[in-house]
Amino acid sequence: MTHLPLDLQLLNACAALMLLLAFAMLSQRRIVSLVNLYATQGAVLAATTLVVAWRTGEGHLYFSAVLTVAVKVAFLPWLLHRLIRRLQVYWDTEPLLNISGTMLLGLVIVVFAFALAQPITQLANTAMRDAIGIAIAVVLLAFLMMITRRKAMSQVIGFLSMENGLFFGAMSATYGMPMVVELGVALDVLVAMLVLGVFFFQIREQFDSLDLHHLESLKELE
Amino acid sequence: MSIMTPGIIEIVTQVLEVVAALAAAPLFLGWVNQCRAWLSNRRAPSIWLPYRNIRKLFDKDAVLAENASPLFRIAPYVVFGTMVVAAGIIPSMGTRLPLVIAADAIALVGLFATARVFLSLAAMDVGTAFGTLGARREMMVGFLAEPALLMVIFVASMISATTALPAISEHLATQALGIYPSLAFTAIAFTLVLLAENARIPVDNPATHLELTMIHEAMLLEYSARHLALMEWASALRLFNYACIGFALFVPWGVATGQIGPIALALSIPVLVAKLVVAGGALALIETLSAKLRVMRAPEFLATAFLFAVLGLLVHVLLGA
Amino acid sequence: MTSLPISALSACLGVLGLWVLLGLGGLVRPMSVKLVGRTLFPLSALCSIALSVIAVLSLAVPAEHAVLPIGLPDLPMHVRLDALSSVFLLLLGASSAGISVFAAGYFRRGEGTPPGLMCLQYHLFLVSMGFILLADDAYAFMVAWETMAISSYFLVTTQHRIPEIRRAGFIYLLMAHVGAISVLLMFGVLQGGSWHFTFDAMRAAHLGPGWAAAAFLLALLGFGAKAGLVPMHVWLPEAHPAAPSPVSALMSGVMLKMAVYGMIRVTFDLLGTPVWWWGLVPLTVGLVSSLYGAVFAAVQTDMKRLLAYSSIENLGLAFTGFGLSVVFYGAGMRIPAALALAATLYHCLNHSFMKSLLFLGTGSVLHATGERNLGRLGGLIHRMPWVAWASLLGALAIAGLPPLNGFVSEWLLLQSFMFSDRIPHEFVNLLIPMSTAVVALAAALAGYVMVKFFGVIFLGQPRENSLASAHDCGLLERFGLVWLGLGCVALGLAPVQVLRALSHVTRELMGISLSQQGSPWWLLAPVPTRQASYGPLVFFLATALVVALTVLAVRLFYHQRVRRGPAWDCGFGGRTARMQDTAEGFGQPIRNIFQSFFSIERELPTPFDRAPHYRIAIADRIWRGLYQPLGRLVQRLADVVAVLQQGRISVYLLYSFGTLIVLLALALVS
Amino acid sequence: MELLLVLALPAAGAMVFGFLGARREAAEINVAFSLGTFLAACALTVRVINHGNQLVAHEQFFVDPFNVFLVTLTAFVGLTTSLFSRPYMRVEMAHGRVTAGRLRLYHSMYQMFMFTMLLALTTNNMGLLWVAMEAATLSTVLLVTLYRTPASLEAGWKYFILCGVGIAQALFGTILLYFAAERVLGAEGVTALLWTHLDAVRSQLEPAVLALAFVFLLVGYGTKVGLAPLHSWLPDAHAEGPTPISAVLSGLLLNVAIYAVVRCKVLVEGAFHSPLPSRMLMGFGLLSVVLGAFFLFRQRDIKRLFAYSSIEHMGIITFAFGMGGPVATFAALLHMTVHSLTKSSIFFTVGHAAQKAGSQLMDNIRGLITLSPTVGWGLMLGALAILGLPPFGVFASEFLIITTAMREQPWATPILLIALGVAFAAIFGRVQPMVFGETDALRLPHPPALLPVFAHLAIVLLLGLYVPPYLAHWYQAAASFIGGP
Repeated sequence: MTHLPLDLQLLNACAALMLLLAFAMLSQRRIVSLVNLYATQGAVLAATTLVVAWRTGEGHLYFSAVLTVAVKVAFLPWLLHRLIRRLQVYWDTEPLLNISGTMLLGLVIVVFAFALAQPITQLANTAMRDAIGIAIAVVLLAFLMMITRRKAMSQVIGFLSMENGLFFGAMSATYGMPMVVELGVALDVLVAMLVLGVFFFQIREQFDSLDLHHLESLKELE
Repeated sequence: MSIMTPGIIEIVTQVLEVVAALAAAPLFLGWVNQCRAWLSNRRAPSIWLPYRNIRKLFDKDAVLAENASPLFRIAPYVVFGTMVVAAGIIPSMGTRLPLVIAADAIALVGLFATARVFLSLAAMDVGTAFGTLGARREMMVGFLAEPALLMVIFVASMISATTALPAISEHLATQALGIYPSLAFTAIAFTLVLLAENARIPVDNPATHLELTMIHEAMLLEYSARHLALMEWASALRLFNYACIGFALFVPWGVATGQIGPIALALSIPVLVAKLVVAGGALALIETLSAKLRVMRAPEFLATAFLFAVLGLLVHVLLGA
Repeated sequence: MTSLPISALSACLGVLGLWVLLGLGGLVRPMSVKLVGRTLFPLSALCSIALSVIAVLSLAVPAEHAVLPIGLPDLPMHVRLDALSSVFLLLLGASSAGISVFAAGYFRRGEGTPPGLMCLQYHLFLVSMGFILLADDAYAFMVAWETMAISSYFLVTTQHRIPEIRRAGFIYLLMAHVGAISVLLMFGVLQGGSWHFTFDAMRAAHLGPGWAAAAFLLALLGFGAKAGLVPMHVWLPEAHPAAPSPVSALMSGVMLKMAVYGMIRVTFDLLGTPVWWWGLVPLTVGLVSSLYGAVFAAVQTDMKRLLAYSSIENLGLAFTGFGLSVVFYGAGMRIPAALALAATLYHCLNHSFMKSLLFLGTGSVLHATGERNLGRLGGLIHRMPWVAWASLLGALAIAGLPPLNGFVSEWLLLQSFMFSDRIPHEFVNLLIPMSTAVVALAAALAGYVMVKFFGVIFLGQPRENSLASAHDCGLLERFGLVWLGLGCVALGLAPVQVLRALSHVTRELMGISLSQQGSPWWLLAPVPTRQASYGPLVFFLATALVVALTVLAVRLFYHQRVRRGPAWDCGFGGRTARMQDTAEGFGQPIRNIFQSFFSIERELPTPFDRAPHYRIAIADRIWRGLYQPLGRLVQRLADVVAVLQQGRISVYLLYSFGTLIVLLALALVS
Repeated sequence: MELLLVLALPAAGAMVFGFLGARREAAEINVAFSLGTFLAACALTVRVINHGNQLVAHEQFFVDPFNVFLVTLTAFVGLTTSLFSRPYMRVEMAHGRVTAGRLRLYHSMYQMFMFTMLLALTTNNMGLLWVAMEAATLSTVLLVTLYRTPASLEAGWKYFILCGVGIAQALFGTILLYFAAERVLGAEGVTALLWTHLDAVRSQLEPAVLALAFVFLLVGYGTKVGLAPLHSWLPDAHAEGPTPISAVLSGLLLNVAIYAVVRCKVLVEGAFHSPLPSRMLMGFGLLSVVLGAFFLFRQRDIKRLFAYSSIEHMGIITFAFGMGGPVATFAALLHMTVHSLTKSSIFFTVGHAAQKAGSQLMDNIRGLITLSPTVGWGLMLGALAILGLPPFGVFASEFLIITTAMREQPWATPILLIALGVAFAAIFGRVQPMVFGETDALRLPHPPALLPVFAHLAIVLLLGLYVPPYLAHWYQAAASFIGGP
């Protein structure tokens, strides 16, 4: 095989890591470790950003890397941990679909994602175009995770990791979005988390649990 | 026929016809009754009986129920009037009648309907059990008999491409003698309708007051004196009219067609009388041979008539004859 | 004819505007019966008369166009006044004049909508109908069409506190709306991709045969639903009894005709030359409806329901005539086509007078007795002679008895059937004459129905003691009744003049004017006199003369002594009002003969009953067999759909996920 | 300048209320801010009419006929809603359903919501559009859960998660769009997301990528439009929040979301000429119409009822946009306008009705017309209008849509026919007994504000009978560049 330059090898490694983490989250049922996985994902994302920044020498990417670290590695995990401690939710109950089945499904999804990425990768001139498929896969896997989980908390984490996937996609496809957008998105994510925090407490005080089966009363079906 | 300002001769014919009808109707009724009596080995009443009856009724004082409305008193005149006018339309002697262009066969059916409606309304007016019962049965008979009659006429009209009765009979009379299967069907239908409409056996029995069976009589129960007289006369007229319609449609020969002269008229009268005599006999025969139907069965009887008429139409359209 | 000082079209619009103002006037003092009843309604009656006069004058003049400043950006509302519109405007004006006068005396304060508001709705109803007739583009037409439905709906639900009335209103508006949508689709076809919704554009557009047929059938569906043709008739017997009587009169007498107008307008004007077989559909539907309506009318026990069913019958006859004329026209037989069309129009005119008259009569009875059930009426001819004799006139007319108007249109219809064996299509020319039998049967049944209607309500003995206190209607009501009655007589005795007016329409639509070959003014001879002619005037005079002579003779040669005594009743004593036939009893023969039409449930008394009790309920098979299953089907579908919304967020996410995947796959393969 | 005001006023409002929202006259201040916004919007409109399209702030903001009329509409409905919410929230407080603190939150978030929507409408940057949409969700979530009832919490949660996830897809779509654009517009990035530039080069954009992008964008923004089967959040969110919020959600947010979808559609259709996008839109539209109609049938809660009717109407609009062509597009724009006006006015009356009856269950609402005729007639007329009965404007648009469909997509018309029929039966069958009949409702401490209701209905009526020329001009201008000439 042709020998790739180091940075590309690094990037591919990151991509692989992202995918791995996504699967790990899919299979993980302890919420605390979910949070940790999420933090790791953020770290990998930041690393990717850094490498890309170093490779392309685009200033704003450094900034966005810092931003990522600040928000997704430091702040949000901290917030989540705090919430977990306050709300006493450590475990998610048995997911709607058992782990192995979920895994299998995830595999299928990955294949599909790669198929989707084909037309894009052919066009992409970026260094890590192959990663685009992985980005899509991460997004869809996060989606799958949200579907299968029963605790509000883990659903939220799924939501956040989907965000990660998106950023990874942006990074791999286009070396990130314009600054304005990145800021805006980050802001939204932050606000979203705050709102969620409020939410958790409200739900908690209403149903004294974060189990989603309390939230199934509004429906058409009697 | 083209519109001609009716000349004196036509006017005369017209009046003559009407008067003749007025005069002959009770006589015809009497004749039928006589035949019935003979056929059932009874001593026949005088043929003039209907006249005497009518005169006697005219002499009497009229008695009206307390709650009889004006409608009750008007009805006899209306019924009588319509029957007379009908007699004026039907070509019994001559076909060139001034009144004819004013009312064709469809209007004739309408006339009969008018008479029937007024009769029934009058019967309901006093509000007796019998009256309403009679009215209901009469209308039941009517709403089946009327379309049947209409279809009968319609077939004839289609054959001769006109709805004007005289024109029809002229057409049928003047053209070469041919076999009309459609007319055969309609003739049967017409006979049934005639029996039903004139309250003859098997549908009704003019000579009974048995509430289970009577139709026509039930409606006249509250009438007396001159009103009753008019009603009786009117029903006699109706029988006569129906007979004449039958002649016009099925045995039109002998009627004075074309420009009427006194001679033609003079010739047509004996023919008419002959027809009436035969028809009366036939009617009496039918009545004696057939038994009275239950009222509930009357609709089936009339449905048959209706069916025959429609069959006649079908046959005509199919065979074009 | 003389030409107007201003254009007839603007005059019509002016009248409509006046109506709107009068309606708004009601809002000034909504609760005041005096203002509404004594001022606004009489004025609006004057407007109606003005409208009918304009319509008559504008019959002969060529069509006028105008464009109103309102409407959609590219589609301002077009209006047009031609012969067809004029005839129906005449219908609207003439009959609404009588109805409005009657209404002036009719509306009283009480439960339900305040009179002022009702006045507004009533006039919006009138205006919308007028605008339908003037509309010359699809948008204007549809707006007017639906406004008519809404305003009449509000009038129907005046007594909205009564659940049955709310139900009736609901069914009515639902059917109206579905019908309107199909009319809308019909216009969608007609515009033929030209994106111009003016009728002119539609006249110009060339449709493929398939499209044209589709348009025709859609029109039949939409307008048929309004006309109450079977099986779309279910709303009619519900809505008509629910409404106040003047409104029932207006709906039955005028609104139903709008459907006929729409049908004629679309078929002969917009679609150009119809294909002959199209006509078979309305012909069949019309025949079925006429028979169906007549049979059901004969067994009703509610007087307004009876009239409603009789409306179904009459509209059925109208559509029969229409279908016949389509067949003839498509087959290239112009004169018969014109004749059939004239018969249709004539029948519409007649029915608007007769049926309005009868509905108003029932209104007065309702006011006087508070009873709609035939089983509790009777003998009213003594208490309320005006209403009774007016109703008698209407009843005789609608029963199709000469020399009144009902007979004329039937006569014309039968005359046009005379041609039906010359249609150049095997089997069709064999079948259509058959349908004459149905027409005849329906007509005869109408007689039965009317005898029942009049006899049970007005004749005999009162079936309830309360009826003794019944009072005759007021002055204004009498005006209304007499106006409509005179209309019936006039239409009956002067058919030649009416037909001359109608032949403007036939000339406009078919290029054929019904010739009166040299026949005098008193003789109706649309086809060669040799073939058929009818001179009601002579006819009437002859009958009158004979009757007069008879009376005279009786007076001359005999006495006229009259004694009043108890009814003889064949010698049975102790007769009570209960011994008369009830409405059920009178309908009994029809029930037996046409048993298969109804779904009947009876409660017969057993010989051992202490209090013997007989009840019979007659229901419409179509309602049971078509609409109820339909409702259940929708309900079931709704239940099925509801499964989607089952509250679990994971499932919802799954939907999004699935959608995403599917669409992505789609995008991938394409 | 006006644009700045349009955006600044609500933003400032949000800030202000953040501090002194608890004051007694907060409602009046709210009205004042909305009024200011509305006036600014009118000024902006005038400018656009006079000077044509506006590109300001380094092309970051862009105003053309399409969004200027939405801006005005949004500002207007925002104003009327604030008028309505004044007495409404007072009554809610009197009934003790909200506290002063919550009221502060309410007013602040109300203005915030206005700001986000106006931002989404006016921004030229697809990325900012996304940000604004997400922000709109966030600002309304707290409003939906204002009452803190279990139901409202559940509704809020679903709203948050479903829309959040949906919007995330939209972000991915935006990224792909950016990716496609970058290759044409060069990597300097800044301009590559500006809609005007994208529009300029849309024919050169890579079809394959745009197809994927469009799918992601459609699913993303479509979730907010409430297209079936992505609609699940909509009825809950509409039913459980305070009624003014239901009004703006249904009347404005959905419009904004559709606006976003349409902007994307324009780009994609320009890029490649396969009928895929329009087919997708039509499919979504029809599905929403049908499902919405059948959902209507089982409703007990009055606000859910009209929420589903919103789904149905969004379906109609989407279907019309999908058909394309000047007529259908024109109709769709008109329908957006009249629907938002009518639906919000309906929610106004519904709010008062529910307060009178003390329940949102339709079985408990009876005979409005007898107790307070204005509310009753408002509801009745509103319902008739939304059901597409003339002479109201909804009919005008449905007229054009259906007639167009009959020629362009005849296969779809039976579906539309059935759906409209069912919807009519469902809604009207419910509304009639609420308006008519006997009643046992109670009087309210504060007189209801019915001016907004009848103002809206009057405009809708006007649009049904007469579309003012300049308005028509906008519509046609917008239609011509969306649906192609």
